[in-house]
Amino acid sequence: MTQHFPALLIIIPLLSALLVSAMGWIDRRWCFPLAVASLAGALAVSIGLAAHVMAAGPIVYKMAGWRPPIGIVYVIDYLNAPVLVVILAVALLNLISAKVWIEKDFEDKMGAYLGLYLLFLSGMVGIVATGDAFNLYVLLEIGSLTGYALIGLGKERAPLSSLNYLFMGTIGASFYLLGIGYIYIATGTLNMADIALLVPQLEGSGTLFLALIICMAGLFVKMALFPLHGWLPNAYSNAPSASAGLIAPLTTKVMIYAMVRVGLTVFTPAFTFARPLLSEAIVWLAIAAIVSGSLLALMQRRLSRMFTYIIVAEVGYMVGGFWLGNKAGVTGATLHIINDAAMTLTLFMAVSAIIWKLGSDKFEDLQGLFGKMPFTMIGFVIAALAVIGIPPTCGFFSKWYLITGGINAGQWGFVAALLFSSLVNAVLFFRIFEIAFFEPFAEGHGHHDHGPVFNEAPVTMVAPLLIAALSLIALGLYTGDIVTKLIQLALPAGIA
Amino acid sequence: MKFLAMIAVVLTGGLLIFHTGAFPDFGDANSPANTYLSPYYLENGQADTHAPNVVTSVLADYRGYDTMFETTVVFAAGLACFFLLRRKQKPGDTPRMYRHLPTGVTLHIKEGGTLPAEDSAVFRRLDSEFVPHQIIIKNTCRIVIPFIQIFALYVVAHGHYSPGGGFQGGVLLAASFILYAISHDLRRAIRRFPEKVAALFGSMGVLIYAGTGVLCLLFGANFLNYEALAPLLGVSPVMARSHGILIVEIGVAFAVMAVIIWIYYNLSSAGKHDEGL
Amino acid sequence: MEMLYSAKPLAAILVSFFVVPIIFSSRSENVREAWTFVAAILKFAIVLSMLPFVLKGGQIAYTLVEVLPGLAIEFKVDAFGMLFALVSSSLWIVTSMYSIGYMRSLNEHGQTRYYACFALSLSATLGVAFAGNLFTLYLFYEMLSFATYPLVTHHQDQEARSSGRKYITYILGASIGLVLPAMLVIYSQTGTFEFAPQGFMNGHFSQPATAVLLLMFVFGFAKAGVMPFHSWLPAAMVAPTPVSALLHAVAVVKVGVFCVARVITGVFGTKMLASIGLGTLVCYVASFTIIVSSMIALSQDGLKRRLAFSTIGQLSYIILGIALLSPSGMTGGMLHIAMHAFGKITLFFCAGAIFAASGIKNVSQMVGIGRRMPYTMTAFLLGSLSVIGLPPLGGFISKWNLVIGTLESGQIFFLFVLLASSLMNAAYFLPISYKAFFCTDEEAMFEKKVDEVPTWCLIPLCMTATCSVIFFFYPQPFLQLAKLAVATIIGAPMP
Amino acid sequence: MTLPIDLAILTLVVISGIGALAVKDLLGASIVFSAYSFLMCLAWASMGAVDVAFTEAAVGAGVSTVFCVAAVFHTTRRTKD
Amino acid sequence: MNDLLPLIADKYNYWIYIVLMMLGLYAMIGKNNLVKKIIGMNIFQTSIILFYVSIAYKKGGTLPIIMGDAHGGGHAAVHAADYINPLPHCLMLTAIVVSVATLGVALALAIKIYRQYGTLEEDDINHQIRMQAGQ
Repeated sequence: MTQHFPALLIIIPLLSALLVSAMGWIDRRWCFPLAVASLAGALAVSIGLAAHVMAAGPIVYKMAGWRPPIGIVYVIDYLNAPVLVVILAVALLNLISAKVWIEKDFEDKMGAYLGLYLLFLSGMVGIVATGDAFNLYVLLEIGSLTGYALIGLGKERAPLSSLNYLFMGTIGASFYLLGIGYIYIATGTLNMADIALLVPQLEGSGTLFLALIICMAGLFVKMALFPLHGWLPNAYSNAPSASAGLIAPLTTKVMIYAMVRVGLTVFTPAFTFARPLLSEAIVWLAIAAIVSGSLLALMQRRLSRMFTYIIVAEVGYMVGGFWLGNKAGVTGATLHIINDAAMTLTLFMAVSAIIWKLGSDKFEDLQGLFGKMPFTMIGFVIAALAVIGIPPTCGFFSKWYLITGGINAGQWGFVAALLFSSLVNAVLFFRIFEIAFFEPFAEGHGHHDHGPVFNEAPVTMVAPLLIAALSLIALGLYTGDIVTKLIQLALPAGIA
Repeated sequence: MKFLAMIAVVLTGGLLIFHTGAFPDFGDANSPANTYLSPYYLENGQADTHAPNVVTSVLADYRGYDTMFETTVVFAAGLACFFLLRRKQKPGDTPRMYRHLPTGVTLHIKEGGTLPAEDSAVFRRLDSEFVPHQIIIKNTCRIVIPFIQIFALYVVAHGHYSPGGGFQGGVLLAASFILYAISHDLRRAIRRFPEKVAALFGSMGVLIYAGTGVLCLLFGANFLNYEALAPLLGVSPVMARSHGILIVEIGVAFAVMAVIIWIYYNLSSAGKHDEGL
Repeated sequence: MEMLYSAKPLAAILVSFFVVPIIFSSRSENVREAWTFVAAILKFAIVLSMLPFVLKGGQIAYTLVEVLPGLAIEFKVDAFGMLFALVSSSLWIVTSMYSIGYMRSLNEHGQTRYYACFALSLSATLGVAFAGNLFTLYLFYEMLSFATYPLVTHHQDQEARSSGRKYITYILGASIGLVLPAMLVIYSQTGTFEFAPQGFMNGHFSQPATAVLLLMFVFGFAKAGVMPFHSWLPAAMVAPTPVSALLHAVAVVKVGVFCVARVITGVFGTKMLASIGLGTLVCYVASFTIIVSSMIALSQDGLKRRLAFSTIGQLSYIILGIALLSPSGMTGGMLHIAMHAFGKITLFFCAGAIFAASGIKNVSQMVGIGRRMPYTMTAFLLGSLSVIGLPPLGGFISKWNLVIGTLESGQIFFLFVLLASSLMNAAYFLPISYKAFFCTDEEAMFEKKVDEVPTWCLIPLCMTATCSVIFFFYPQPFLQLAKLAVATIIGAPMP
Repeated sequence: MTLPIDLAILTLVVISGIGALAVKDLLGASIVFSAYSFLMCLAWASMGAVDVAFTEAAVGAGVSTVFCVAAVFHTTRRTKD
Repeated sequence: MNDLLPLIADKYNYWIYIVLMMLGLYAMIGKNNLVKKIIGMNIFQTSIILFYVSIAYKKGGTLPIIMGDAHGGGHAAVHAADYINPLPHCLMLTAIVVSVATLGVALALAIKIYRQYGTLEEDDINHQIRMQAGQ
């Protein structure tokens, strides 16, 4: 059965999405357990795949039994096996954490919501697993289309943000499609591995170079790289809490994965990094993203909005790291995909728990939160440490690689931007800790033991949050294994 | 904004147009796109899948996996429209129009007023912007719709040999229903093809597609490899592929028909399923 | 050299880590404090059990996890680390005792959090002491910053808030902004972090680059309070006194200088620094801090602030001693970690005791206080004598070694720095004791009635004061440890 | 000589595209857009992409227009641009 | 005229696709009305489909429906050059479906926005949002 795991990986969420959305019309009580069970199953499959890849090398799964350039293949290799596990784990944890939200917000549309949730996930999983450039586009659209819907039913400005996201998302996806068209016109094939074989013969092809630029431009729009990030903060911060924890960790990260995939295994590194001017320009864009994201985050007065700008900065980390074009940089970018997904998940789950209890995530409402919701805050603090980049949390190690990459490439601007953003993150989170720790002020020399009243979120929220928080530390401690046993094997030989 | 947009657009466009010089000429049969991969499909398509229309064989077999997701995209769109727009209403929340059939008097019932029974024989509900004399439209549609549907079924079934297939057929089927809903009214269309049925058909259609794939998996072959169904269907592997294509096309037709109708319901009544176009 | 692989260092670190949930879950105050004691004594016992082996010249190593190649969380107990661990773990017991008296007599809020964070800080401190490489060192250094933040801001009022902000800004800003990049640069060039007796940077960097990196470390470990990164320390004095005592006289600041010393010896290597004359650079930086902080201390009226500036100066003694790169200088520097710790903690305990008993914070209001609190003020006198470096107190031994060190290295200038600062130390400490005991009845602000602090507070300060005396006569095992450590560094045979 | 017809259709496509965006009435824009789709479908048919043309005729000219009209019906016809 | 025509015809399709694409892009960025933007988005998407279809075209090629023995006989007789490339057609079927799906969702969102703000003009909506924030 193992040889069919790559197919199962996506069939399970897809089929269960269909069943769940049908079940929404028949008996709503079954929807949630079904969704959780299917995600757990898919997670198990992905772990099995990762183990298999680590033991026996990459797997190529031929859909419909046709050999690669003719049919569509799924490729599970060292690069995407860990990403798959993370995606599914993120989705599962967030689903459990969002249970109370889903029951409250979408009571009569639960089937549709969970159906969209699972479809979104199958889109994301598919993007990561596919070995066909066009198939990636189709899955991209599934992920985006469901994403618009998941965001669109949120607070106040959600529909407008969602529509703007839809416009930008469509531009991005269409540019990607156009890029595939250019690749196709130059090579005549759509299979990633096949393209990679043909690229070296087309070293000087302008069409192929334009294809690279167009593909990357499309993906940059989708991942909200500065200055194309305008849609992201509104879309993510207005999304319903249940969706924010799914979409914020996954979409941008999966797009960055797609960039890594396209850059490394479609266009070979030799081609992608062949023009220093392009790489340099993109790294400077990334620097601008990091700096502007950090500064804008400083100006926010709401947790979720602040996080969205941190995401903008983190996108800069990964894009910059990748386009440094050296081993440490690319490793760091890839590692950061995994780590950042986990970090963002933890942050958004914490916010979701806070909003659940307080009804708001404005800074001024967070007073005394350490006393009210200690467990949530433990998770929050660990995630914050990870975002700042304090060892032994995982954020430190990916930042470590990124900075090393910057040093090796002599790109001091990038190094400075990373350090700057770490410092800004420290300021950002300490501001919140201060509010949550101090206020309301103790009068005089505290002779009062009646602090904030303990008022923790339900256990279905806190447990996934704490698991995610612990995983941040675990990911940090197992960085070595992830890097040496997976990511470094995934890097093609062309990277120095 | 407009100025910025103009600049961005002119720059991008200029870059792209400047580059078209490097493209193979329009209609060049020797470009890589036309010589590298696609000849395989043309030369072996019929032998592999027994479908003369190569587009169909590529669509539903060689790249059938894409098409499964294409259907899923449609389904997702239906789900999304429902999720975004649908709102349940209690009768009496909005003003309604009724016609008292025996007298021909039109009644406007305000919010909170007493409504006639749903199946009342003497009162008929009217759209608030109804057209008084639509008898020609109604009757023409009544005649045309069956022909559209038959043609749609032909398109689905004949996809192997001529342009068309599940998707086009499904859209045509949906179009016939939409025509019905426009020519009569939305409520009657919904009574014929309820929302729940549309939703379930939508999932069922995709399920037929994906289920066929899973069935192949159960027979020990790769996902969507219809050859595995040969023992089940009692035909040769090539014919099994041909039949497999038909099965999934039917699934596509189901899903597309139901979902397009569903989207129409939600869009045309802004989610209220009350008064359509 | 004998190597032993054992999880003892980890156990010593984790003891206080695991006691945190127990502290949080204990229902009554007595149970909570009993657990604190249990952990403290257990920790001390584990550290002590490693002492004989280390004294024999052995090292105990343990690798927890290798995160990346060359980037492992690993512990190595050598003589220097042992010295520091011994000081901090023994003083935890004393401080716990003092805390109980102090916190209860002032009826502070949030005591559970206080004890929990205290325990966590001690974990981090031992982590730093036993760190086997630069990465582990940095990890526990940061952990200590976070664990001490709730302690510094314990009062949770506006003043605590602004001080806490200053504290975390300096400590975290410097470590992320300076230490981390320096570490990265070193790692990208050398590919290792493992402390080596003679450093591992030899030949990888040019002289200016080495100088910049060295200064990044010296300033970046802002806990060492080298000027201009010192002003968090006076600000952090808003914390309850036991916190100031343990953390700002013992754990936090000593962690800072310990880190600097480790980096100078274990990363850069004394021979390399000596050969390009960079030790002197650090010496000048430290001397500047010593002189300026002593001068500022003279002008401070708040007792705790005066002690804080005194601490800043004393910390730079240690850095100066290490940076002299001569055997006696380094011995003195290391020894000063211990000696100053016992002296300074006594002073802080006394300051707290005065505050707890009378509510007085300023030196100018302490005239005649010796009549009311004779034991406390006697201890205070002993502590200040030790810090000044007069016999018969422990501080003399370390300062003596420092002075010898300046002569050994032939840098007479620093001898004068030491002497001048000792004079200033005397000038800002002795008047306090003098005024406390010897004043006319008109001047005296207190009645002659003895009204001491609770016994829980009194015992610890007497204990540490006594220790300071004892160490003059019997400076073991600290002297032995320091000598061992220096012998390892310079490659001399075991003493 | 089919070529000039191709070119003519494509030119018409551009014109109707501009028209759809320029008309200051959303219902009108939807209808012009429908014409655009239909012309596009003709262009594709003349390039031999019959399946694509068929789909575009059903979807672009048919269903899309209905969706647009439905949406306009429930919102507003007026627009400033 | 006779010399010019083939020259134009060689690239005309590509130019048209770019013109349409830029038209759509301009509408999406520059237009104010949401439905206009949505129409622009569809034009944008169809332009890319036009591009793909143009790639597939072969001069003198016929429809990609194999005109042989309909019952599996004519394996050898097929010359690929005689038929138009079917692969892009197949891809574009998917793209069309995606575009209609996107259109549906976009219109649903537009209706929702209209319900909320009573207008489809973006600047009016932004004005309203600013007014709310100001209060």
